[in-house]
Amino acid sequence: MAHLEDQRSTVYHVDPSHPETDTLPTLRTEELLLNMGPQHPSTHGVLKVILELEGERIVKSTPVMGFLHRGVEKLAEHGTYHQFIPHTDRLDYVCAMYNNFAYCRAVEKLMGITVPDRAEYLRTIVAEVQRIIGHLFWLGTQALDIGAMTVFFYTFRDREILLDWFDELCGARLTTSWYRIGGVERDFTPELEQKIRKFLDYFPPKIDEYVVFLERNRIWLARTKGVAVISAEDALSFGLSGPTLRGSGVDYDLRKYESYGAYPRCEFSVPVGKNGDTYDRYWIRIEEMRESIKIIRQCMDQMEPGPIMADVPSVTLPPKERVFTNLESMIQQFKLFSQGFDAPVGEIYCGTEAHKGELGFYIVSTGGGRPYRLKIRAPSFIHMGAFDHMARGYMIADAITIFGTYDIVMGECDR
Amino acid sequence: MSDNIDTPSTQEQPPSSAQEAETNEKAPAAPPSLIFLADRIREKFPEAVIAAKEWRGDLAVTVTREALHAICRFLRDDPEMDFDYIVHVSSVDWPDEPERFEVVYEVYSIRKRHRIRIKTRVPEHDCIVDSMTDIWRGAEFMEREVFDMMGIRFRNHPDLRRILMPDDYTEGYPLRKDFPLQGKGWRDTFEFLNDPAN
Amino acid sequence: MPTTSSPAKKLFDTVLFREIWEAMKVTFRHMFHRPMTFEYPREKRTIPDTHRGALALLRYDDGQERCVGCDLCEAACPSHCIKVISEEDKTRPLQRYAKEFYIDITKCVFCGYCVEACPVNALAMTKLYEYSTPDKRTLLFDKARLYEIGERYLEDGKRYLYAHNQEKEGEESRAYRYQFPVPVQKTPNA
Amino acid sequence: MGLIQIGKHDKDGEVGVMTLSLEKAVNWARKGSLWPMTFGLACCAIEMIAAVSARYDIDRYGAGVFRASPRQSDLMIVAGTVCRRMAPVIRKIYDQMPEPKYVIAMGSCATSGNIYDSYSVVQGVDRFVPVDIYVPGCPPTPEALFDGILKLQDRIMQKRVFTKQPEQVKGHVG
Repeated sequence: MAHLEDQRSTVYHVDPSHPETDTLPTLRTEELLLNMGPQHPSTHGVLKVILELEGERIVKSTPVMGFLHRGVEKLAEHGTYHQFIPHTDRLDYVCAMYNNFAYCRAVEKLMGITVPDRAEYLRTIVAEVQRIIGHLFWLGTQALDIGAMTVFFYTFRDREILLDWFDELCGARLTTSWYRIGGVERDFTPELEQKIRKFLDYFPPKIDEYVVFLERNRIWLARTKGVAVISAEDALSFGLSGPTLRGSGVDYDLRKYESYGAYPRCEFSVPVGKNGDTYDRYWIRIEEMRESIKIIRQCMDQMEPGPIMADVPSVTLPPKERVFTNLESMIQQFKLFSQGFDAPVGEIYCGTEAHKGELGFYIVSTGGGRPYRLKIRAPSFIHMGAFDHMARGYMIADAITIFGTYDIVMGECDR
Repeated sequence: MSDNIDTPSTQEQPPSSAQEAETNEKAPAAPPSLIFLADRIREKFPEAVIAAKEWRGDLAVTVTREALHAICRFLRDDPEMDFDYIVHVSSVDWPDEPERFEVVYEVYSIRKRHRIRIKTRVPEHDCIVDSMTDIWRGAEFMEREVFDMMGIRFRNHPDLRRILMPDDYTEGYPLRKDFPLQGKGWRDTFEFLNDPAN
Repeated sequence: MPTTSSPAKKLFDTVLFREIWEAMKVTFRHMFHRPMTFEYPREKRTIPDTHRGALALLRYDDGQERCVGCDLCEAACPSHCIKVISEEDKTRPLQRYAKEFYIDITKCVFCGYCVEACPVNALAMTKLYEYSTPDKRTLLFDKARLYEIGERYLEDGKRYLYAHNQEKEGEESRAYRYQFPVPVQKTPNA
Repeated sequence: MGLIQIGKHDKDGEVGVMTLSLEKAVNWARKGSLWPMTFGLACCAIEMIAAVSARYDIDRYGAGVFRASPRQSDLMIVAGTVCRRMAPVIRKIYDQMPEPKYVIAMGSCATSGNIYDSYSVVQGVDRFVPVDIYVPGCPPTPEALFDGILKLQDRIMQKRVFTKQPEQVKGHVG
């Protein structure tokens, strides 16, 4: 018995005055350690959480991360700025376009490039489409985890329409690499524009459909209302962002706070919750989808033809026909692809409101074509810091709701 | 049951004037200078501030390691600074300089809407900084990551363990500059090309 | 969703599980929709021209290899999965060609940077995606294999180039053929 | 599809008519009830989920019952980057699966480590589990995954159940 106790050193008795050699098993209460993950269908990837349970109640939880740590920050140091864009696709693989956007914005801030108007509109439209995809994915998987399976099929049906649209736009469904430093790779074709306009009319009734399934469903309400509550002060102190923070009543949204892209030219509102629980976050995400539709519609109306790439010859690629005809352009092409562009010495931080929260890139440059240090401020990682705080006192079944409430993606969390 | 749903209110932001923004919203001169924040820190801690630099609209203040904790507390508690939101904690390795590591805290004020970057330098033989966990609780995980990736320790940190790498990882700290840039030679790309048999 | 008020109605709704009936209504409406599943091996999704599938090497219409072995794709590739060994062409002085060309498709990320980088549009991506295999070695594409894919999926490759603004369709495409700088050439026919 | 010829096992050895047809029946049953394990690692997992959803419907191949427990599943789709920290876990899960078991390495990461030439990524899942089918792509579209599943089913049909297995074409290990 004694050596067993030694081995289970983390298991301790709730009543310390109780002698260990007590023979009455009924009086002996001990906390149960439960390993959840890394292979668990509802942890959204490879996350492990060590839960200390008292009965069914979570006393303490320790997230163990790093099962998908790929060393992206280190890899950034040996590629050019341009070559890092495919890496950003794979950070938050549900929402690749927004990562590209955040990264390209950061590099543009470093280089001091202004993006042409049309490119800004294109970027904003695609980013909002990606936000819808991200929220649809969240809604489907969260509902599936909690036990409502139908919503999953419906959200994935609508998500497929948008993924096909991405496939037509840039050639890949998930890992898009469509954004470029200084603009975008490819313009919309008229068919694509038509498709997205059709989607704008098609989609709002579908949101109402999902809402019918969930909003009054008493299982959904019982499992989301009052679960994973966090106060506004705590949320700020933990550095939460995105819908997780806005659910607590703080209207921190970088699209409004540090307006970028075409957002200042669009009218939209930022939904803000009151209670800071999972239900409020669900509501915020539903409302954000509706707002995204509004933003896309405005952008489509305001957009005018124009260049899609900034004309900064030292940074942006020359058009292909110039490469064939003009020797200077060809030399430029060779230089950009083999060495990259020359960044100024300095350091910047640039945050972008992705659908999970503030996705930021902190780039230190010492000149040359490669970043000296690139730090990714990943919302999922920072949200996991609050997991212990938010999970304490809830039932073990609520742990899944709490994972889901952050919309956690491990690729971004572990990087 | 269904009536208990109190739908949270949509907080309507003041609509940004679209026409006004149309003309000149990307001009770099638009954000006001933040240098007054640095001046205020310098006023309060005259010896502690080593440098203050504003570049591309970001204010970075380098402070001494000893005063870091006091300055951060001041940043959060002072009503004029009011930095209540931690953005990220990062670190940079400068192997050629005497004080090798740089720890970077980036904080933001939700109410005042300004951002500041506090940096401090630590030498390699004594790389330990005060933890900010008691000021911003989110610093706990971020500092753990810095410890994991760069090997900088934090005083008074509640749970300083490796976070992304395994606990028993002994091959060093990956983001240091002396760590190999590319893998460890496990990758076999086109190894047959160097094969003399071909 | 309008939320109604009176407690009687509330009780009524709760007892009759009204929310379930409402949800059922939506579900049953879907019974009359056309199924959206497509039976993969029999019917195939129309892959758009932009789709980034397997890589291929192209030839000009007269059968000459486009690739000049400049190594730019190798430099542009983020995952370093391309290897080009170039050599001077014996038949045409001052012109180089790729003696060996390898793409390790198992390491490829299908980002399309190599196509974008190529100064002669020798590389293109096709719509080929059905090449999963039990033998990993077949996924190392060598020059012969790449040209074989290029011949078989020539139309896809060209369409990819048009869709990504790398080449223009029709007459204009003549400008896209790389012309070796003639005045530099020290051959007697200059 | 037509580019690669899958090596067919020669039909040598003394096999009776009865065993042959029984073998066929067993293989047919195995092929039609591949139960994959819910096991997503990274990006490819999202496409795997998409393959489950209404548009693609993996269930048409009998591979739709995703089991959360390795004890009930016979197909492991390794979908995503395998890191050094995760590799022992995968091996453990593989060991827990009952025979006969199959592994599909989905995507570039599982096949060879992909773009991640870094200190923490295992350069291919075939370094510690035998792989039956490699599906290229980053990530492969659901159709490409189906192609892999169909090829796996072909392979299962060629397996010998009662007689000694001939030297079979194994994946490139190492």
